[in-house]
Parts: sequence; C-alpha cells; structure tokens
Amino acid sequence: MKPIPKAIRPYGDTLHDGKVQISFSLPMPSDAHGEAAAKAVAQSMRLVDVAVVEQRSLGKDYSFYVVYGTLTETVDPSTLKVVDHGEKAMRKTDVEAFINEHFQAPLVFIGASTGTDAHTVGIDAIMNMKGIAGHYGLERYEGIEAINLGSQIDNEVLLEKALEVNADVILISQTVTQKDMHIRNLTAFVELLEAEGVRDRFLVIIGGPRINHALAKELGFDAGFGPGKFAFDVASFAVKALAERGVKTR
Amino acid sequence: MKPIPKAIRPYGDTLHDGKVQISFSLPMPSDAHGEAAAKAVAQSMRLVDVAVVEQRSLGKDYSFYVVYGTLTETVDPSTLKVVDHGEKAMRKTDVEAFINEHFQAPLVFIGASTGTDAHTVGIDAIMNMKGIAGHYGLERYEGIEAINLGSQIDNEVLLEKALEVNADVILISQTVTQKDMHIRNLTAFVELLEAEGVRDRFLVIIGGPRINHALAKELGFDAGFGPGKFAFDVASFAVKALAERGVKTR
Amino acid sequence: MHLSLDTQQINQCREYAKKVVAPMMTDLASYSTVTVERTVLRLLGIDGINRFDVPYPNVIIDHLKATGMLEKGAAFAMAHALNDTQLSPQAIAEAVDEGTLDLSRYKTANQPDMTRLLEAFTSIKKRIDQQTALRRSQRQHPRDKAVPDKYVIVATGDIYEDIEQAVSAVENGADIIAVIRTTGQSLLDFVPHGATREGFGGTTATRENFRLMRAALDEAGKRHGRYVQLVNYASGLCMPEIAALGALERLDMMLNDSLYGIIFRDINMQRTLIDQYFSRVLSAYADIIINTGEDNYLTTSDAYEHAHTVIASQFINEQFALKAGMPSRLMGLGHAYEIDPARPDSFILEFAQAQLSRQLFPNAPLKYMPPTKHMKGDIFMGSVQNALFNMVAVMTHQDIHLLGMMTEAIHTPFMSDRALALDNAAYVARATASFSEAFDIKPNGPVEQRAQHVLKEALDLLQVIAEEGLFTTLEKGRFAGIGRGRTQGKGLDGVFRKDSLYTNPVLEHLQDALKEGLR
Amino acid sequence: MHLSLDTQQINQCREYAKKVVAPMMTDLASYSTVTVERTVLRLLGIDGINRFDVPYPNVIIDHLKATGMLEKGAAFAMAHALNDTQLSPQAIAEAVDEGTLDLSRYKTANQPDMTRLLEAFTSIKKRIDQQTALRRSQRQHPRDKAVPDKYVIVATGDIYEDIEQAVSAVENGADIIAVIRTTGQSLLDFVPHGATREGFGGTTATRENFRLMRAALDEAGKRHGRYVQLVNYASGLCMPEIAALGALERLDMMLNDSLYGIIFRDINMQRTLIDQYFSRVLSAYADIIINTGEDNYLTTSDAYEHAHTVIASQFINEQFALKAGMPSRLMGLGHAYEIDPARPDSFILEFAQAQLSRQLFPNAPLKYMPPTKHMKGDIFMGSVQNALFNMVAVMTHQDIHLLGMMTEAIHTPFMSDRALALDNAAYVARATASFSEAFDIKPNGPVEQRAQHVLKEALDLLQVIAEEGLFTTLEKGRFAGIGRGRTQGKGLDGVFRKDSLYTNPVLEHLQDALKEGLR
Ligand code: B12
Ligand code: B12
Ligand SMILES: Cc1ncc(COP(=O)(O)O)c(C=O)c1O
Ligand SMILES: Cc1ncc(COP(=O)(O)O)c(C=O)c1O
Repeated sequence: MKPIPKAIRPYGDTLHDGKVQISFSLPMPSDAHGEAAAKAVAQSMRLVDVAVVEQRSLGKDYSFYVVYGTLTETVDPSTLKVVDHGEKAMRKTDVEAFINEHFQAPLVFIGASTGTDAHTVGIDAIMNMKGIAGHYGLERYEGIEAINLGSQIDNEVLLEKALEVNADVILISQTVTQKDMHIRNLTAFVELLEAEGVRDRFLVIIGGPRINHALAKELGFDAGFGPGKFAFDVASFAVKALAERGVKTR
Repeated sequence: MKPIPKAIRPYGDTLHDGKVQISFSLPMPSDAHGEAAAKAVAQSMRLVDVAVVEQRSLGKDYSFYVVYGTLTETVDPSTLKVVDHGEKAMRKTDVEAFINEHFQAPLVFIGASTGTDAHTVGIDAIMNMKGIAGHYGLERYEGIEAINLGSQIDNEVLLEKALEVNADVILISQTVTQKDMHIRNLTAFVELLEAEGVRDRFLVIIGGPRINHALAKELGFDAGFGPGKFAFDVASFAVKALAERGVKTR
Repeated sequence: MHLSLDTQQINQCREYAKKVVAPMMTDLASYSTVTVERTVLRLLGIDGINRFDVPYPNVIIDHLKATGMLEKGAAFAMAHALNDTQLSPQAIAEAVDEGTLDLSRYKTANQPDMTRLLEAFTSIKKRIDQQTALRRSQRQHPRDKAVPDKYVIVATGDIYEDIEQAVSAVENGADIIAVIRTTGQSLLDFVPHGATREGFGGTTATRENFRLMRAALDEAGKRHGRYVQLVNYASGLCMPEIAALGALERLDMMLNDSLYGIIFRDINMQRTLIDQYFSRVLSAYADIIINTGEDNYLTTSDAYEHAHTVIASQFINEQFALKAGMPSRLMGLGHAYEIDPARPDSFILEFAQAQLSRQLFPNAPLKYMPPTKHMKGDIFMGSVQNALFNMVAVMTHQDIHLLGMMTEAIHTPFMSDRALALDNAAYVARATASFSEAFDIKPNGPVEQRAQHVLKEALDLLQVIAEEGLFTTLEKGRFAGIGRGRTQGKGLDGVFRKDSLYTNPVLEHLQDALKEGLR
Repeated sequence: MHLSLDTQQINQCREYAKKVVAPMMTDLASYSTVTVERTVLRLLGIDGINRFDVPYPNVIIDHLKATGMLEKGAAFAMAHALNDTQLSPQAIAEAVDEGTLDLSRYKTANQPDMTRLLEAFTSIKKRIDQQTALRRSQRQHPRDKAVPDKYVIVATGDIYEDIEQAVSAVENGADIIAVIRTTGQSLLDFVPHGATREGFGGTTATRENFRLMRAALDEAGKRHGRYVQLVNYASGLCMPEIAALGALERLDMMLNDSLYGIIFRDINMQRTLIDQYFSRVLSAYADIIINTGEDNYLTTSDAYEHAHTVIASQFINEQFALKAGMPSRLMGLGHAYEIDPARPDSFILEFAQAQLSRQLFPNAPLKYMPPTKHMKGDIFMGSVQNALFNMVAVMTHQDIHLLGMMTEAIHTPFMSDRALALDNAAYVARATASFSEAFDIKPNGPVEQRAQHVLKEALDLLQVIAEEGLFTTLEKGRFAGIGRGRTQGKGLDGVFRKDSLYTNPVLEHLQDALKEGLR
C-alpha cells in the first residue's frame, strides 16, 4: 500500500484532479434558468469546471440535474479523528475462549429494536442463532446468554427487562432514521438510564444502517456498529470492555 | 407554474431541504479512515448531515464513496445571468419564409468538426439532409446552402474554405473535451480570425455536447448550441442575426 | 410462454387452503372488535373529533364499553338512539361526547327497528356507490392492460409535500400512487383526523389526507389523460375503518393483509382476522383492489429457501378473500424479487417464481415488489438490480408493478428517485415488449423445474397448515420465521364475544349486496 | 438456444465476401507502404529515436526515399548494408542518421544474400516466439470460457495513471485492459517513443508504454491468479509497426481494421489495406486476436436500419483475415448494442443480432461493444442500458465483452466508473447464467424473424459489393454512410509500387511459418 498523502482530493483519472459527481433536484422548471441555478449550486459546493451533464424535468415545477465538477478543497487525512473499535475483532471461538478465561458466569446480552421501529433483521442478524452472511449470532456463543426482545420495544420496557434479567450488555437497533428519529429515540434512552441512575450498570451498544462508532460515542453509548458488522465484532468489543471494567471477572 | 422563490436549495422531499447526492473516489484504502476522509470531503462541499451510504474498495490504494448530505448554501435564481439565444426558435418553414422575405442570395453555411476531432455525428445532425430526431438538417432548408467539410479539419483549412465559398456562417463542432481540448482549439480559431482581420465577416457558431450559449459568448463566438438543439434552432438564430447585421438583406 | 404445472397439485393447494380458512371463519364468527363497530359508526355518517382530538367513533365505542353495551354492537345502540332521539348519527355522537346522552338507556328492549339506521347508512353508501361508479367509468383495470401499472410510493410525512411528489410522479409516468403511512400508525386504535404534516417514514392516513391526495391525482391525471390510482393501508388496528374511508374517498387499492399485521406488527391474530373479514367485504363491495403482503416474508427470510411460503400464503389469502365475497379481479396477491443478488441464476429463479404466481392466479392482479432487502447504498448497482426486476415484471405480465428505488437502502424516495425509477421501468418495458412472443420456457429446463419444485413445497406446507391450523402455524413462525402467540399481540383487548342481541345490519347489507352480485 | 437460419444463405454470404476480397489482394500485391517497410526494419531490431525524436525506422525510410531506394524495399537495402558493413541493424540506422552511411551505395548489384538479415530477424522473432509461448501457456482463450471476458478501457493520457487505473480494474474483475490511443495518433506516420504522459482521450501507443502496462498487468494478474489480457490499436498509418510492437511486448489483442481507418479516420484505402495484410500476418503468427470495428458503423448510422451492414462487413473482414493466414479463433469480429433505447423491442432486436453473429461465426471470439451513442448524461439510466446490453452479451455467449460505462457521454472512464461497470457485468452474468438452458428462441418468433431478415439483407448487400467492388462500396458510403475516395485520404503518399528487385523476406518467412502451421 502506498503512503497516503497529506493533502488529498477526490480522484477521477489523475491524482488530485478533484473530480466529483453530484446530483440533485431544484424547485424550478427545467430550462436554461434551471441549468444556471444548478451550476450555481455546484459552485456553492466549491466546485469549479462545473458541467451540467444532464438536466431533466420532474414535472412543471421541478427539475433534476447530474453535474460533474472539480473540487478545489483538499483534505488532510492525517488530521482526521478516526473513531473505531480499537484492536481487530476476535473470531467467535476466540471470543468464547476469552469468556471462558476471564469471566465467571455467562454474560447476559439483552437486545431490541426500540420505539416504533419494527425492523428486526439487523438485531436478529446480531443476536439470533442463525446470524447473517455466514456469521452466527450471539445466541450461539458459548458463555453468552442472548435475549432478543424483538421490535417496537419501548425504552422503558427494555430497561425494565434489562434490570430484571441482570443484563451485562444492552443492544439497541435503530433502522428508521427519517427526520432523525433514531437520534431522538437513542438520546431518550441515555437520558432514561441517567435518570434512573443506572448508566454504569450496563455496557450499551447500538447498531443500524446509519450508525457508526463515532456517532454512538457522541450520543453517549459505549459502541456503535453499522452495516458489514457482525456478532463477532460486537461480542469481541463487549467482552473486552467488560473485562476492562471488571464485570463478572474471575 | 409556481413562482420561483428568491432563495432556493436542492430539493429531496421537503422544500429547501438541501438534499444532495455526491460520489467520488479517494486515493486511500477503503476503511474507517477512508470513510472519515469522505465525510470531510463532503463537509468541505458545505454539506451537513453527511451520510456515507456506500463505500467500496477500488483496489488496494483507492476507494469509492456514495454520500448524501444537506447543502447549507442557498442560491438566488433571480440574480443569475441566464445567457440564452433570445426569442423562441422559429420552425423550419418559418425560417425559410424569413429568408425569402429578408435576404437576396442564398445564405452560405460552412461547417466542420475541427482539429483532431473526428466526431461528425453532431455537425451532421445540424447540417445534413437527414438531420436528427426528426428535425431535418440545414441542407434541406430552402434559401440555405450548407457545406459540410466533415471532421478533422484544421482551423486554417476551415477559414480558407469559408473565404473561398464566401460563407456567411461558420459552424464548428467540438466533441472531445478532455483536458479542455475544445477550448484550446476554439480559442485558436477566434485568434486566427482576428489575426486575419476577418472576425466580422462571419457569423461564427459553435456546438457540441459540452457547449452552451454562455460558453460560446465567453470564448468570443456569436452563439453556441449543445445537446437537444437542432438545425432549426441554429438556423433561426443565424438568420435573425444576419438580418440584424444587414448581411445580404434585400 | 407457459410453464407446465401439475393441475392436480394446484387443485390440492386450493383444497388445503380452503381447509385452513374455513374453521377460522366459523371460530371468529361469534366475535367482533372495536374497530369493526367504529366502522359501522363511520358508515352511518359519524366523523370528526372531539375537543380532545378523539374521533367520535371512538368516543361512542368507549362509551358503549363503559356502559357494558359494546357486546350488543354499535348498530344496536345507534338504532335505539336514532329511534329514540330522532337526532342524526353525528348529533348523537356529539351528545354522547358531551355526556348529554347515554346510549345504554333506550326505550324498548330487544332488537330495535333498523329503518332509520339503514337510512343513515344508505345515504353514506350512496357516496361509496358514486365513487365506485366513477372509478369504474375511468379506470382501466390493471389486469386488462398490456403493460404492468407503474406503482410508486410517496412518504414525506407531510401530505402537502406528498402531493408535490405524487404529481411529479404522475408527470413522469406513474399509474399508481401509494401514500405510505407514518411509522407506528398501525398500532393506533383510532384513525387520526385532518390534514397532517409530520409523519415519520410515511404520512398519517386520515380521511382528509385521502381527500386531498385524491383531488390532486384526479387533477394531474386529467392533465395527462389517464386515471391515476391511489393506494393506502387498510391494515393495523383500524383496518376496516380505513377500508371504509378508502371507499368513501375513492382509493383504488388498499394494502390489506392480516398475516402481515400479525407477523410484522405483532397485532393479535384474532383481532386482525375479524377486522380483515369486514374490510374485505367493504373493499369487495366498493370494487377496491386489495394488496396482500407475502412479499414481506422475504424481507426477513431468504427468498430462495422460503419461496414456497409466499405461494402457500397467496393461496390462503385467496380463500380469505373469497370468503369475504371478493372476486379474483380484486385480489392483488403480493410477492417480490427479494433474492440475494449474490446467488447464481437469481434472475432465472425469480422469473420462475413470478411466472408460477402468474399461472396459479391467472385472474388476480398480482402485486410485484422490487428488491429491497438486498439493496445497498450503491445507487448505481441498485438501478441495475431494479432493471432486472423490471424485466421479470414485464416478461411475466405482473399487473401492479411496484418500482424499485435506487435509494431504497437510504431514505424514503426523493422526487428524482421516483422519476429515475419510472424511466427505468418504462425503458425496460419498451425494450422487452415482445419477450413472451420471442421466447419459450424450455420444457424441463431450470425455470420449469424451479417452478414445479416451489409448487410442490407450497403444497406440502399447505397440507401441514391444514392439519395444524393457521393459529398454530403462526405460533410456529412458519411465515417469515416470526412466531406470534394466539392470545398475544396488540389489540386483543378490542375483541369481544357477541351478545345474543348483537346485530350488524351494515355488514349484512354489504354481504347481501355482494351475494346478489350488486357490486 | 438456436436460431434456425438458411445455411445456403450463409454459404452465399461467404462466397460473395470471397469475391469481394480476392481482387483486392491481387490488386494490392504489387504495392508496399512506408510503414510496412518500417515494420521490416523493426523486426530486424531497429528501434529508438534520433536527437530530433525521429524514430530510426523513419530515418532509414526517409533516407531510402530520398535516395530512390524505397521501391526495392527496406530488406533489400538492409541486407546489402548488413553484408557490406558487418554492422548491426541498429548501428546501420545510427550511421544513416549521422550521414556516415548511404544505403544506396552497396557493393553487389541485384538481390543481396539474405543470411545476415534473416539472422537479425530470427533473433527478434525469438522474442515474439517467447512471448507467444508465454501467452499460450497462461491465457485461456476467450472462446473457451463459459462467461465472456470482461474488457475495459483506460484512457487517461498518462501511462502511469493508466497503470493505476488498469490495476484497479484488475482488482475489480477485469479480464482485458485496452489502452485507448490519444486522439490523432492514427494520423501520425511514425510511432512515438518512450513513456508518455500527455495524451488526449487516450494514451500514446509506444513500445515503452506497452512494456510498462504489460509488466503492471502481469504483476496484478499474478496477484489475482489470472492472466490479464492487454489490448492496443494496430490501426492508422502505422498499423503493421504497432502490430509488430504488440507481438514483441505481448499484447494479446489488437484493434485492427482498415475499414474503420478508411471510414472514420479518412485514411487512404489502398494504403491501409496493404498495411492491414502485413499486420494480420504478423498477428496471426504471434497468436494475437484482432478486433474489428463494425460496431463503429452504428455510432453513425441507425443500428436498426443498418444492422445488416455490420454482418456484411464481418464476412468481409473474415475473408481478409483468412487471406492473411489467420484462423477463426483470432478473429474478434466486432458488433455493438447501439440501438436507440426509444425503439420498441430494442432488447429483442439486439438479442437477435447478437445471436445471429454468434451462429454465423461460431469459432470467432466475437467482440461486443456496449451502448455508446445513445448514452446520455443520465448515469443512472446509463447503468440500466448497460445492464440490458450485458444480459445480451452473456445470454448469447459473446466472448470479448466491452463493458459500457455509465459516464460514456461525459468523459473517458474514471476509476470508479470501471469498477461499477465490472460489478454490473458480473452481477448480470451471475443472475442469468442458465438463460440459454432455461429458454428457447420461439421458432418464427420476433427474434428469429429479425435474424433471418438481417441475414438476407446482408446477403443482398454482399452481392452488390461483390459486383461493384469494395472500393466503389467505400466511395458510395455504404458503411456508416461516410463515402471516401479511392485516391483521397491520408497516407496515400506512403504507398509505392514495388520495384522488380523488391523483396520482403520477413513477410515471406512469416507467411511460410503460417502455412506450415508453425503458429
Ligand atoms: C426489511 C425492511 C422492512 C421490513 C422489516 C422486516 C423485519 N422483520 O425487520 C418491513 C417490510 C416490515 C419494513 C417496514 C417498514 N420500513 Co422498512 N426496510 C426494510 C429494508 C428493505 C431492509 C432492512 C434490513 O433488513 N436490512 C438488513 C440488515 C441486516 O441490515 P441492518 O439493519 O443495517 O443491520 C446490520 C447493521 O446495521 C448492524 N446492526 C443493525 N442493528 C444492530 C444492532 C446492534 C446492537 C448492533 C451491534 C448492530 C446492528 O448489523 C447488521 C448486520 O451487519 C430497508 C431498506 C434497505 N435495503 O436497507 C427498509 C427501510 C429501512 N424501511 C424503511 C421504512 C420507512 C419502513 C416503514 C416505516 C414504512 C412504512 N411507513 O410502512 C415500515 C415500518 C417499519 C417500522 N415501524 O419501523 C426505510 C427507512 C427510511 C429511513 N432512512 O428512515 C427504509 C430505508 C426503506 C426506504 N428507503 O424507505 N421494512
Ligand atoms: C459516436 C462516437 C464516436 C465515433 C464517431 C463517429 C462519427 N462519425 O462521428 C467514433 C467511434 C469514431 C469515435 C471515436 C473517438 N471518440 Co468518440 N464518441 C462517440 C459517442 C459515442 C457519441 C457522440 C455522438 O455522436 N453523439 C450524438 C450527437 C448527435 O450529439 P452531439 O455531438 O452532442 O451533437 C448535438 C449537439 O451537441 C449539437 N452540436 C454538435 N455539434 C454542433 C455544431 C454546431 C455548429 C451546432 C450549432 C450544434 C452542434 O447538436 C447536436 C444535435 O443536438 C461519444 C459518447 C456519447 N454518448 O456522447 C463518444 C465520445 C465523444 N468519444 C470520445 C473519445 C475520447 C473518442 C476517441 C478520441 C477515442 C480514441 N482515443 O480513439 C476517438 C477518436 C475521435 C477523434 N479523433 O476525435 C469521448 C470524449 C471524451 C471527452 N469528453 O473528451 C466520448 C465522450 C466517449 C467517452 N466517454 O470516452 N467516437
Ligand atoms: C400488506 C401490508 N400491510 C401494511 C403495510 C404497512 O404497514 P403499516 O400497517 O404499519 O403502515 C405493509 C408494508 O409494506 C404491507 O405490505
Ligand atoms: C477498429 C478500430 N480501430 C481503431 C480505433 C481507434 O482509433 P485510432 O486508430 O484513431 O486510435 C477504433 C476505435 O474505437 C476501432 O474500433
């Protein structure tokens, strides 16, 4: 792998040529005026050499544009704060060995898709036997007791159950993100934990298509996992964090 | 049609929500670091609520991103200079009637795809009998003599021929635009005309996939036509301009 | 193009499906639900909300419940009140709300005279009949068209934005507009009121929203010389109420499938099956096409392994619809192109499945759903997945063609997403127009073998269900792998056993009309 | 899957094509060209440029021209010089350049002894033979693969960027990389030298660029466990020279089609047909697949109306190749999915055309070009057009599958465009793998009727061409509607009639080797 330069730009076919593709609609008819507005929009995005390569009507009051242009800004990757989960994830067998070595009792993970969110495929992928894409879910992990409450679970109910089963880890899935639904719902859960004075009793991990670790940390959770993450990623992170905290350790 | 507001933003599903789609590659591997850089690139484009919805490897040193975000800038369409060809174009029969009414001799249009450019379909679409998309070319216009030199015609040769046939209008097509080839070649033609002191002898009109009227004016031509423009657009513009200039008028 | 299928197996499938459905109908016949009763009230003309935003139908039902009257049915109480007070149904509702009228105090005991009640109903029914006649005169039935109807959704959460989006879609070629409902509405035990502007992932289904969208589509359709169909959801805890509102406001299709609600919304199975019966009677009466939700199974389970569960469920849904007096032409049975694009021959397999559905339900306007689960943020590849789906939709003559959005994995559709999807579908339909005249399915080739295999598996599953009963099947999670308990789930508290005095002349009237073929 | 076609018509097509080509060969046999002679020099080992950047082969030819020696051929002069001076060919070239050697002054008159010349040639030929053997041991021939080879272009103008782009393409699944040439190179009467970084719309074809890319692809291929094929252009005014450089630097395919040069580059027809013969002999010897350019006709003419011109031209190109000793397995005959997407049944029509080509040339590795002309700035719709093209490519088993770029109408491909195109093709190939086992072409259906119609039209056209002669055909603009005069166009001044002493033992050697089946 080549070293990453200090100042990079998007790449089309020549290093740092800054080539970017954009598309958007405007609340204007599709005509020369619309094209000029599209160009102005692209320029406001710090593009030069703007080419409106396609413009089409979306009906009498709206129009759509495909634009290519050259971004004049550079980004220095070395200055970026990259929030990730730390060391490489362990495989299932290693997680099991780790649990066996470090902990006394089985670790209890409780999970749900919360609020009005009825999407279960994501949380199931992490928790159920079957898992997804060839990666077994937590239910199949020796040393882990996985309780999946399913979907449309109110924050209050989730916390109640977590206390009831003496959970070590709470897993929350959020899929509907329109108008930042997920942020509101997740924030409410953190507030609930704090209001009840139990924030420190649990490792709380969130996941979903628009979740990443950085966002999770920002919202006050211990970790976040998005697309392409599997049970072993979550388990790996969780067992290490629990060991660090000394929860149920031998 | 609704009135166009003074300050508009791109439109996704709520007026002025500012939703924009972008995609680009970066000279970095596809990982959390790449994702952070992609986000930074999008932010440098004045986007907020940036979501990297897809990221993929293009090989060990490059990666590709699809990003959605919200543009914070607004554009005021009423302040934009919209350079267009003026009044609505006449139809073929009206152009012919106009010629018959205003001019003495047949008007001579000479055209070519110039420089190393070997693309003829565009200039043929404007000049040849057949035309394109159901619109006949200039050859079929009564009162117009259309001479199509074809492609790969040097600027010097084009001018020589134009003088030879006493052309009223010169038509130039440029298709290859990589590294601004077309700009260089077109600028050279204007310079040639000026060097020879014949700039005012001709109406000079350019066309091609990346040409529009605004660019043509900027480069010193009389008009420019891009995709979706046909012989009648060009003819219409040309005959009116010639009439205004009093060329060959009765 | 034709698959050779074993007709005996097909007949057996239908026989088993009948066996599945028949006992349900008798089991549930002695029950009614709060929303069924509220529907009766709506069909008498009761509408609007009180000052606490509670819809009057709910006000009355709550009152009946509180006064122990519910088990006799809303019609019983209303008929008495109409006879006793000489007020209009709406005035009665308002009086109840104000506490000036107690419906448990009525003059004569036993069954009341139904004349005034039926009068009230008839005047409402007239509107339904007018709407139905208007639709009949203007809409070409999807099953009669050469090319599938292009169906797109709007889901901004704001009815006024929805209208902008829908009108643009019409201008770009859409035949059908579905207004997706806001997240969570299906769990509300009342129908919200008025024009609304803040849904999540969809827009609240209200009568006013229906009306606004209907008017906008009528106008846009007129401008473009075609009738544009409107769709909403007769599902969730207010299934029959919404069916009624749809009939009144001339919706043309209604998502309507209890199995969906049970499995994906955790709605109690007894509740929703009772509700579904009334809904389907209503929709059958009003000539509204229903859309069933088998496609959803494959958003959870693997499309290849569970293909047969879709077929089995379609057979069951067909029987539920027939029981409600619905002709095949109104059965928009659902299925979907949800196959994993990583699977070899995904196109071939989905072609087989679509052609199988086509042949099994030749008169039903099939509802064909696009790839959703396996759509990723790669909007370019997404366009390609949608193109292959569009091909199968056109080649196998599906009728209700839900267009896939390239941004499926990202957001509810933007205006441009829809326009691009419409272009995609129109291009594919044009490009492959003569496919079925140009190609034959190879006898015993991969398409035919797959279709035969899926049919056989569906038959086996139907046999199992017929034996164990549908409730058990649902408990075992045979559809979509999600198990639901018979007495669990939302809305069971709204189910009640009918009193011996229970009466529902509205339902009876509709049933009779269907029987007489008055539809 | 099989089209029923009239074999007699097919045979007649071949007969007419033979009649078209045979007189060309005899007419042109008494001529040679400057680039043919420069090729001879290159095959003796002459390489490099002088201080004015003139390639030594050009230096010598200019010298021979100036001294009236050209008509005897380069071999004549070189053999004398080799015998007389005992210098190496390269040293001779340098001496000529410095003016210290005059090739028109040689010791013995008449035909020289060819031993030393053939020695020089043999040592160069050894490199070609080694490269050919290496390719044979590593490459699986496209015709032998189950799925078409995925072919993408790089065209940054900078060989080092091209390599980045090409390697990324390999990492994303490309089987074949073509380095597009810079605009205008085809009109240069010399081959530029060295690694180059500033082409327009493509990268200069130079030996060093070939070598750099070959090495990069070998390495990337090794990392990914497959042999990656490299393509360039043996076309334009240096056709045979580039064919020679390709053979030396192990290119695997070469665009090579005089008809293309005549029509689209205004290259003189006599010039390029002579050049083409030598090029094809060379490529046949070196086991290099040629790609012909019939696809280009449809970038100018309408694909529906002119479909038969492509077929007719393929038959002609087949004969030209056969005359040069080329087996079918090296004939990458070209065609394209250039149909207007607005046309109904575009997919069906293109399927017919592709299957027709497939059956007419069963052993030829067909080169199938994507939509280009009807691609617009709408990159989403573009992805869909490419998907339908990809389907036809896979379903009809084309071999050399040029991938369409969603940005075709915008720019030469970006790295990501190529990756997305590769995904598109791979997905489609996977999704439709069993298509030909799953479907039959309906006898007498739209596909078959169209194919039969096009074949008949091609036959009629070939008959006309056989009657009027190819030169007249080209003058009349029957291909792509572009007419070119017999004595017009670029490069005619590089054609000369051979002297009675003219000799070309290099060509003869290659011809003999081909005859003996040494390839
Ligand atoms: C399947 C599906 C459904 C199914 C759900 C079935 C079920 N049993 O879950 C059904 C059909 C029921 C459905 C309904 C609705 N859906 Co839906 N649905 C989808 C769909 C197609 C796929 C989602 C999915 O299953 N992905 C696969 C899983 C494996 O991916 P994942 O969730 O990202 O999970 C991975 C990671 O994120 C992570 N992860 C996820 N959760 C967790 C949790 C933890 C703790 C951890 C560590 C990791 C983790 O690990 C997983 C594996 O890598 C998406 C579109 C799409 N292609 O994404 C729309 C989508 C999510 N749905 C959407 C909407 C709007 C709805 C509805 C609200 C529509 C309506 N109004 O009726 C309804 C109602 C749902 C509700 N009340 O919440 C929108 C959301 C828009 C937005 N951005 O807000 C989407 C994006 C579609 C769209 N474009 O409109 N849906
Ligand atoms: C057809 C075609 C060819 C054909 C040309 C055949 C011919 N007889 O013209 C062939 C195969 C020969 C060819 C070759 C090459 N091509 Co080419 N080609 C195209 C293609 C597919 C279509 C162009 C076309 O015909 N469009 C249809 C016409 C009708 O549209 P139009 O030109 O825009 O014309 C309209 C308007 O612009 C206007 N107009 C045009 N001219 C004029 C003039 C006047 C006076 C007026 C008033 C109006 C007007 O009116 C027309 C009607 O509305 C494009 C890709 C694409 N889809 O656009 C690539 C494309 C233009 N080619 C390209 C390249 C790089 C080449 C080559 C250089 C490649 C190579 N290295 O070999 C060669 C060499 C050409 C050369 N020396 O110039 C690139 C250019 C990249 C860039 N942006 O610079 C493109 C974009 C493809 C790509 N993505 O790489 N090409
Ligand atoms: C059959 C059916 N009903 C209803 C819905 C919508 O769910 P809700 O009732 O929550 O709006 C869907 C979702 O796609 C469906 O397929
Ligand atoms: C057969 C053939 N030769 C050559 C070329 C390229 O042209 P040039 O020789 O100008 O590089 C093409 C272009 O696609 C072609 O199809």
